[in-house]
Amino acid sequence: MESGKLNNMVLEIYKGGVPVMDVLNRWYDEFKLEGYGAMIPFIGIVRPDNGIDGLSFDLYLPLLTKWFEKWQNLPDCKITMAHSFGDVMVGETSFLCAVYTKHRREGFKYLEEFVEDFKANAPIWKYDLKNGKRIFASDRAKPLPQSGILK
Amino acid sequence: MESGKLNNMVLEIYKGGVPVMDVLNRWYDEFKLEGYGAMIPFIGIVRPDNGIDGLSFDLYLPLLTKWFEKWQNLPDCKITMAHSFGDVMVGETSFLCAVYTKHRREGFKYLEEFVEDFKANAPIWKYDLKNGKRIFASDRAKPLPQSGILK
Amino acid sequence: MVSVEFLGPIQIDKKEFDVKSVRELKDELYKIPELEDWLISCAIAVNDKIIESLDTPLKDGDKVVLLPPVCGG
Amino acid sequence: MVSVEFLGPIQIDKKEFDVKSVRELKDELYKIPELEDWLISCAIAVNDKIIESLDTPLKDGDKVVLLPPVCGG
Repeated sequence: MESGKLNNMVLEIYKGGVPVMDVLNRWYDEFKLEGYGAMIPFIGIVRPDNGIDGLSFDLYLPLLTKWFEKWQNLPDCKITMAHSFGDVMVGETSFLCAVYTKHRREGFKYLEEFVEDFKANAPIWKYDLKNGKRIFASDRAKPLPQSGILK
Repeated sequence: MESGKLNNMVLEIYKGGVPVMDVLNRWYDEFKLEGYGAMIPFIGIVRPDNGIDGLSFDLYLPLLTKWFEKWQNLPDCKITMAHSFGDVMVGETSFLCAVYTKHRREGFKYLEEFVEDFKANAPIWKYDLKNGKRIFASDRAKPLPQSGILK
Repeated sequence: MVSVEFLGPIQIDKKEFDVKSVRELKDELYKIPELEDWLISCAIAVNDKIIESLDTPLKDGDKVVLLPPVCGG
Repeated sequence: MVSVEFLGPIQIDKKEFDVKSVRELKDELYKIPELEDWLISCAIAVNDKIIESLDTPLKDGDKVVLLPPVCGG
């Protein structure tokens, strides 16, 4: 596990599947007495779709860290995140995050905003693992919002 | 732990705090290979507010079970839930649920709908534990939608 | 006789009433001073089904519960 | 020289170019046949900051990365 901790940031990057319960357990113990009434994790599990054996990920840590840092200064919400690189098999988890808020309603809001922003902007690339091959998941990939200047 | 299992229902009732990680671990292991791509738990933690030592709960299981049963026939979402009765100390969890969906978006939607319905309709009563006393949390309680016929 | 249970914070023991409808039960309940503040905010279940009408009939052996304002989670 | 790295699924090794702006770099990149399909959908970062203009100047030692379409989670 490589851990990028910049001003109290909690971003964890794992080679292979995220050890979901270990991480959640640690996060829960760390934050349960800080006055947050709601902890809402999101657990992204690799589905057995299209006959894949798993997924694989590349990520670009310098920009991932910068992207994540933007979510670290909310006045009323804390967010932690873990993501895999390399191979993650069916049934394993490649993406885990959790939002911590005083009340539930802002938690729902921030979780959705965060995950949608993650999907649109995190510099991560996904591949299907199928019959021993690593195939870019081009059908699920979306150009970054700032793309297109090389047209 | 008393477990009410009616047609594949997963509702768990605990005396005292919900053992969050044990329960989540079991749920995750049970559902991770069923094709759900998103598992979104909601963890309701007892906050150290107003100088309380904890909260305490009464619940009426026959109607809680019936209420929960209405959430067990969604075509595209599974929901599991655990709740405490009796005393739950600050930092412990009194309410835990999780939604399981193929894709994230319906997961966000169902989680919020389920938790709001739970808050409005689940037959559960909350008390503050303060200086050894159990005081009904009347400021947070809301009449059930069907109340008022005895006016 | 109809049994009536008072749930949650209502500190009154279970009682029995000889009534034929929720409307008749209502009149009996208003005779209990400690209940006065609770009644307007309670929902009623008959045999574990929440009812919406005072005209709901009651018969011997029915089980009524009074549900004061809730707050789970 | 400016170093250019191709991220994710673009199977091209890091290269160096003698260019003074992203516009000049663009012309060089279009000379690489394997890149053709990627260029229109890539975002560009200079020294780990995503840029939005072709007129962004480049200087010796700058580090450019090309980011093809993403899909995390």
